[in-house]
Amino acid sequence: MLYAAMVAVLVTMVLALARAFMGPGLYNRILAINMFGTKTVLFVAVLGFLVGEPEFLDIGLLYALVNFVAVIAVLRLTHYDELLVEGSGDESP
Amino acid sequence: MVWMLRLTLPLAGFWLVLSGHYTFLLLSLGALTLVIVTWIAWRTDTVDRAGVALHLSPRLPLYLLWLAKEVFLASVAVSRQVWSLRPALRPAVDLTPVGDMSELSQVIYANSITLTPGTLSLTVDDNGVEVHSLKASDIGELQAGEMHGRVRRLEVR
Amino acid sequence: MSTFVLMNVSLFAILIATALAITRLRALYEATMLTALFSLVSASLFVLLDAVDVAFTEAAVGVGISTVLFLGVLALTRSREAVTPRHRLWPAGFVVLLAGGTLIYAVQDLPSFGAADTPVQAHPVTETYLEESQHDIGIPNTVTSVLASYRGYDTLGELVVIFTAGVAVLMLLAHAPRPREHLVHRELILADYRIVRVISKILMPFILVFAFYVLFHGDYGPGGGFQAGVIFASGFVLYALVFGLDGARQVLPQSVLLWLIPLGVLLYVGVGVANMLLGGAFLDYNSLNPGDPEVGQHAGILLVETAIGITVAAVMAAVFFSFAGRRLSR
Amino acid sequence: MSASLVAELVSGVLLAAGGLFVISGGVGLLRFPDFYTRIHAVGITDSAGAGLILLGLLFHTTSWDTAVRLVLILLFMVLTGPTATHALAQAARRDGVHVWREGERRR
Repeated sequence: MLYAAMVAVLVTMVLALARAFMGPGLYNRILAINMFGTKTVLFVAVLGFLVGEPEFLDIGLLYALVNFVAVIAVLRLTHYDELLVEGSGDESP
Repeated sequence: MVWMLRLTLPLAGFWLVLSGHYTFLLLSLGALTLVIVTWIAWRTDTVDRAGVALHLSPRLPLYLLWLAKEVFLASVAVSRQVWSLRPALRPAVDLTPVGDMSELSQVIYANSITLTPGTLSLTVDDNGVEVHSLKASDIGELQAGEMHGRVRRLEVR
Repeated sequence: MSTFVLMNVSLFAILIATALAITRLRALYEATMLTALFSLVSASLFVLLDAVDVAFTEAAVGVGISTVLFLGVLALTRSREAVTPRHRLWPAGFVVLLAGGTLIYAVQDLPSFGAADTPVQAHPVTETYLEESQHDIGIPNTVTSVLASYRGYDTLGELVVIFTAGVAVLMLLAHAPRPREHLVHRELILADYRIVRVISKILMPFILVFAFYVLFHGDYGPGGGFQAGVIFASGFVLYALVFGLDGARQVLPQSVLLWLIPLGVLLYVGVGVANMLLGGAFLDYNSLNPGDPEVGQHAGILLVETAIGITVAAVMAAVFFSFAGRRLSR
Repeated sequence: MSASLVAELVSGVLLAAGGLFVISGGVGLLRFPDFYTRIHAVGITDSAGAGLILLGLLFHTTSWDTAVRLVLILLFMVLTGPTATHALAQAARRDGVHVWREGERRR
């Protein structure tokens, strides 16, 4: 069953990737990539059991924490575009 | 003092279960870690005055079990939508009241809503939680207040 | 075909698809998000190849810090790639084809995947590290013994590289002009987002404790100073993102950060000098405790890893502050 | 039946169910018509799928260290997962990302 779970996770990674490529727009992409991140946690966890080295779970734990920081960073830092366009004249086409 | 215990005890537990090496050296390094992190957290508290503390209610595990059940049922429902040939999606957006909950309870409530597939919290303020759902009856269920009541009961100590 | 080959192949396919998508996208925020995804995939690959420490670093650096720094840079410039006129694509295309062709030609010389008779596997030094490190140094994670003890010089060099890079960035960007007031009004103030604020506040101390755990348990599992420094910095960056740069600066003043940057390097060199004063060679930790070299090694590695952690964390945080400080004022 | 066999069985069932939810969410992410409805699909993988798989692994192990890490990962995911999606949804809402209603064209 570990293999089945692994296959499920890999397939879902590909599906998330498809959504990340298609978009449309920033939010759909962030959503897909966020989901890809949680799938990576599962991938690493299941892989640790397949290989028989559960120390891998430290990496999973790290992902679970760091992925959150990345998503928050995107939300916080992606709101400058329009500012440049409206606010100053230094944006040349 | 109470504040410090509330913060440090979970952190100490976190370190102890992670570490797994209970030698004198690593335990003292752990103590050092706790001192540094508690100090930083104390400094952040004086800066942002968010006043957030982990109130670990003894009822929390029971609530999580109930939530797990809800999540499972909701997941089955949404999965059926995913696999049905013509998904019957009737998204709705509406407000569900929070009443006079503490801030932490509001957060637990809103996150529980998001965690349950089929409902998603959009905005949270003192008026209530704006919920997006796949079908209007889900919001009706929230407005009926079972989850709200259970979160409320987490506050009572 | 075995399952592992299949998993390798599918992950590589995902990796290549991601890389191609990154080159195709003109919207740079989206491209940056995909580089984060690229890091996730390559870290999974490293896990699959049993390079746990590398995977750990890739996860911490690629997702935690470099995405944040990229976004910080984009916030300073504009976020759409300029369209290159077609006639200028030809020379670039030629160079790319030439370089790519050379690489593909060179690939023929690489050992095949998983081959056991490669120089890396066959060289006696590998055997030495794997077999004798238990006796020489006495810690379970050989990667840490190689990194911090056998090849302590290299690691010192790497630390100095980070130090230099950090100083260079700070010299360029530290004196930030204040953001113009009218530009700030549409900014996303996450401190107004009740849930994000509460959860980040709860999470931040745990990230910091996890960073220290990674630092002090590098002897036993994946981890060490570099990873710990990055994780610590990303925990701090989370705070700055949510509660604003000024808040983060009040918690950990810029001047303290600037002192911490050289402190780590000095501590590292200091350990080496102490070794020399005690009669050993530079970075020969055995001299710390001649009676029981294992204890000396252990102490030396711990000190050196701590030194790395201090400098890396301070550099990452300071670099983020100086990038973000040009725009993020609250 | 021995206890370990029961644990194996439980673990297998949980893993299979988790895998099913994970895939359902992935398919939903592609099939659902707009950003907000897709979040619900992601919700299935992130809460039910991840939870069941991690629980399945929990029944698969006998080591205390491993079990602790699995529980911690689960806890952190419960804490961060909904927070991240909520923040996304709120930011999208603020940016005026349109809420799809029944009968509209998918976007």
